[in-house]
Amino acid sequence: MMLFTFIAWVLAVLVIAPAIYAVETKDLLSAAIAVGFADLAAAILFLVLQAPDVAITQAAIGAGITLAIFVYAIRRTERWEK
Amino acid sequence: MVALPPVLLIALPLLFAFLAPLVGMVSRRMVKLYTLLVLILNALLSILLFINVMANGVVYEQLSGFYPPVGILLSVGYLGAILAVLINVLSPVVYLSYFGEAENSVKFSMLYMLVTASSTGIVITGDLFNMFVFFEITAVGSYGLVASLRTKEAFEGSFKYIVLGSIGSAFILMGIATIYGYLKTLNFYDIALRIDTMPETARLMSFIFLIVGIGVEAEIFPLNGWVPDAYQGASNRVASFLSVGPSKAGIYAIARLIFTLIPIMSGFELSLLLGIFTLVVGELAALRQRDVKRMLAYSSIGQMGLILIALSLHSETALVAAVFLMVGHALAKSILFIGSRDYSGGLLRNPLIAGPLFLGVLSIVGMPPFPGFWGKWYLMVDLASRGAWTIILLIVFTAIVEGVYYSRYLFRGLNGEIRTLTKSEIASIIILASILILIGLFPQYLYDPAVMAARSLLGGGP
Amino acid sequence: MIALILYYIGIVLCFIGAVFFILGGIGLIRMPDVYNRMQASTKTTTLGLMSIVLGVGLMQPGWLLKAIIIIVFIALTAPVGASAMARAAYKSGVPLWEGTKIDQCEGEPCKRGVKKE
Amino acid sequence: MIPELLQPVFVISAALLSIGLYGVMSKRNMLKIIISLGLVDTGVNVLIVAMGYLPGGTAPIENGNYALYVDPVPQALVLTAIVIGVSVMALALAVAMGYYRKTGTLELDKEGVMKW
Amino acid sequence: MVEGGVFMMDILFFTLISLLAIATFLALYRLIRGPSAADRMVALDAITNVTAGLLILIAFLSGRFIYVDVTLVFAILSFVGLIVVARYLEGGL
Amino acid sequence: MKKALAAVISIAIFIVLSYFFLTGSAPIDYLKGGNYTDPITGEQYNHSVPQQYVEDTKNDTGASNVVTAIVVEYRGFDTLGEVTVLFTAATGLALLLDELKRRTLPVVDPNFILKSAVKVVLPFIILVGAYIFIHGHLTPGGGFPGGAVIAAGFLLMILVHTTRGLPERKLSITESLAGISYVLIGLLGLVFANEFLQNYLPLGNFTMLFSAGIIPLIYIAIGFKVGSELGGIMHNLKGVHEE
Repeated sequence: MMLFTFIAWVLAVLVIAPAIYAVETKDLLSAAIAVGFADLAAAILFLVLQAPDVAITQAAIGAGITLAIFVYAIRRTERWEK
Repeated sequence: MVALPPVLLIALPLLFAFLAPLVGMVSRRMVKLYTLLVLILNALLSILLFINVMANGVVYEQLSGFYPPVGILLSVGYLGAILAVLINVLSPVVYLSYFGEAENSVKFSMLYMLVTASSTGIVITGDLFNMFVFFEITAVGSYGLVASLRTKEAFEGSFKYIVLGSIGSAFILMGIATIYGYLKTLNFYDIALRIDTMPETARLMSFIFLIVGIGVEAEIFPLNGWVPDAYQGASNRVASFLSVGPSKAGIYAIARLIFTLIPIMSGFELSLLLGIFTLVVGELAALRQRDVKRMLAYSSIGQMGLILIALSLHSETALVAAVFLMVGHALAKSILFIGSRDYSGGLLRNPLIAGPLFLGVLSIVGMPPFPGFWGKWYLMVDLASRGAWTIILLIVFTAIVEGVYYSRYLFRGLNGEIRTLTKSEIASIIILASILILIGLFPQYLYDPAVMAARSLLGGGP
Repeated sequence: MIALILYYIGIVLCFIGAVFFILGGIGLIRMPDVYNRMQASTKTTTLGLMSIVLGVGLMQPGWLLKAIIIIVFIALTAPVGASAMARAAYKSGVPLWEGTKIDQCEGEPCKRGVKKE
Repeated sequence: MIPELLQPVFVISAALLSIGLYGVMSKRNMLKIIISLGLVDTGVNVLIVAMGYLPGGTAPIENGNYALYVDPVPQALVLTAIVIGVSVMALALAVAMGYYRKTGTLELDKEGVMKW
Repeated sequence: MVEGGVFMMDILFFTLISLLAIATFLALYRLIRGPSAADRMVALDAITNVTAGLLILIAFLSGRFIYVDVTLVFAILSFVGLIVVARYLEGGL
Repeated sequence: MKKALAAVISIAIFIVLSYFFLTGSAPIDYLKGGNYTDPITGEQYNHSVPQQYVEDTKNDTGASNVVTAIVVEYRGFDTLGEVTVLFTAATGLALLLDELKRRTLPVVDPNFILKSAVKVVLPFIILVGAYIFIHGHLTPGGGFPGGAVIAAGFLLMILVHTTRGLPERKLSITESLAGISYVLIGLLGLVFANEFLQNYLPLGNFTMLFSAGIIPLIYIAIGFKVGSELGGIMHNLKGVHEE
């Protein structure tokens, strides 16, 4: 379907741009936020691919829990990459 | 005799591992004994399974009530049975060396049980994705075990292991995705039957993906950067356990991959090349090491290369050699790792420690009459019969290198103050050494199953 | 007939939501500091999301119940999230825009000495 | 010929894989490496789900029309893969925290992880 | 959806999704440029709201009621993520 | 220098992978190709495995969600392994963070808005989590996302109560009991039926809540297990405050 292809191209930008940013930034908190967002966008991509089970799992575990444990780890270590 | 279902080998340890925190709440000191009992039970189960397989051929078990490619199939072949016994018998023996130590916590014992169970799972499963899952349990448990000493080196080694292990698992998943995309199945036999219908490129790509991914666990050349650091950082007993369980399971997975899953000619050539690289790199690096554990780790890499060479020769004798090398390596390396805790010397005054260590070194270097010798001997025979003199020269050369650094290791230990090993550690290495001697003196009890395993693998079976 | 009317209302609501999203996005770009951006974006996007969910609920009347649950949940959480975020930004020492006239929290011991970003 | 929808999906997958591998290879900060590993995981998951896509298909949940279901197996596999990825990530973070406690830094020694 | 030629509804939804896409891109700019982590968090909040809208539109376009569950989980988890980061920034973690 | 090398390598990887994916991709029409063979009996079937799943799920397992049927029934052993991976990771994490547990980081209390909002939202979140894993065989989701949502509820709890952690002992007991019941459900399959994890309960009415045999039971066990494990991970990562 045309429409879903369009959405998928939009999602391509929404996944890849935060991913590049997350790898390049020096601020680990921002990196965690960006990667959390990339994972959420991937969840939408899974829904576009008609996989709601995967989408729901990715949104809950892949994005939500990951961001939380990352922030905890940053809190217990340090926030800035040298 | 009742033929027990092989799934019990995995399900029971999992059940008992889930139960362990509750036992730990009742009494923390009981957990060690409990773990030992569970591991011994598992060893007995594995021996029963071995007897069953040797008597009746390959044991299949389908799970969840659905026939194979639809449900998951467990298939215990001859090689699988041999390795299951190896892992499950050696695991309690290595665990024995933890007795009398205060550090051993409930969680450590749980990880130990889980890694034993999942290594067993790798060698008895007949499903590609199931194997991946067991790989992950093994890997995650090993990460925890490696870091359990909580020193800087332990964390560093564990982190490198995690990084390479995750990349490896990503590669395995890509291989699975490629294979599934073409064949729509995950069962080993089904894949093997229809692998020819895949295009050449896709077959090669999936082979490369899978061998790179499994190679992390099996300590094969491209992705074995974690091995020295992890072995150096881990406690000695953990290092010995790693060379008993996970690495053997990994090499079994490679055997399954190149023999039954994707048996293509270029696959054998590629793995031969990887094996030679692994052997040379490992042995030469071991020569340069000063740290005992690092040296043993690199030597371990070299041995893995040797086993991989034996596997990729695709002949009966070479496969028998591979089995002997695996058994010899598992036994000897665990003796050496346990025995060289605080390696400061004093071997002359401690015959109980010096004896097993000496036997272990002899087996690794390939002196008769130990499993290591039989392995190298059969390998040489096979290579000579096909006139591959360069590889023979290479193996002899690396054996000499091994001799050099192991004799340096032994000489360094001759004098010095009294060694301090606990009684349980000494008991453990003595048991291991006696198994080594038994196999060395009566090789035919291993030779017959090994021949059966070799024939089965060459025929495309498990 | 009613279904058709609801359908069109739904589409209109969806468009309203989309326009609010755009407004929020523009506010996010144009506003000078965190607090203004927060002001501009959280409210508009929350409203936009609500109206899109409601619009879809109207287009498919069977979905209305779950849509309302989602709307209630958003109505509960979005303001809390925004408030927590504003406090967090203030406490972590994000500077106010130089054009700010009133800082009601000034003088209170709520700033934590955090590394400047 | 692959379906039109899968082109962006494969691009995303390949891009995530290469970005993640780049991060693992070039960074020395442990948390950054863990983030990169997470990206690699996501890329692989996207790839696997794409393997089961059927053009014009719908989710394999009671719909009456079996011919339109997308392949359910890759979805089941990816569920497992996601959970495994998070488990490994949590353990890796614990290791990084322990390392930080011992050394006071998150940067790995000298050459980073790829040193042989 | 009608097969073959472009349907009126298709154009409508195309426009709708384009609008949403523009909004996400605007917020994405802030996510990447935003000078402080709080800015990024604001942007993340905005984007999750927009993408939740996108999700429910996808559910509508696929015509499956059950996809709506995803939106609910999405909303819950993005709220929790927001609170975690906010608590981190104010030093309460 | 190293960065440039890494960049070149990763761009090369990108090109190779996208070329491989975009040209050498798999046949998509899975319903047509891929006849399979039963390895034990050697019997040939002229349809593919996914087709078998799609068509027979209703009769075999009684679940409306085929993915759930695969995850819990057909490939249930994988899921046991998956649960074990999470358990292993949680155990390893607790082992590694043992001495990091006590901490003395300064903490700011949350304000009353957050506190009271969490009181309102928390039951709702727990309810949604329970809904997701109980309805795993009917709607998307299941034990893992449901458990994760419940863990998110736990997370909110420990975010608001700064000094208190979670009841670690209770979580640990829940986790153990859930894991044990999962394996026991499987072993009972070995007893009552023939095989491990085989269904031995009536399938019930299709698309009803109480149907699909052991699937809801297993998903409930998984939900509890995942929830308590992830909660335990959060608890351990947070650490306990020394008073």
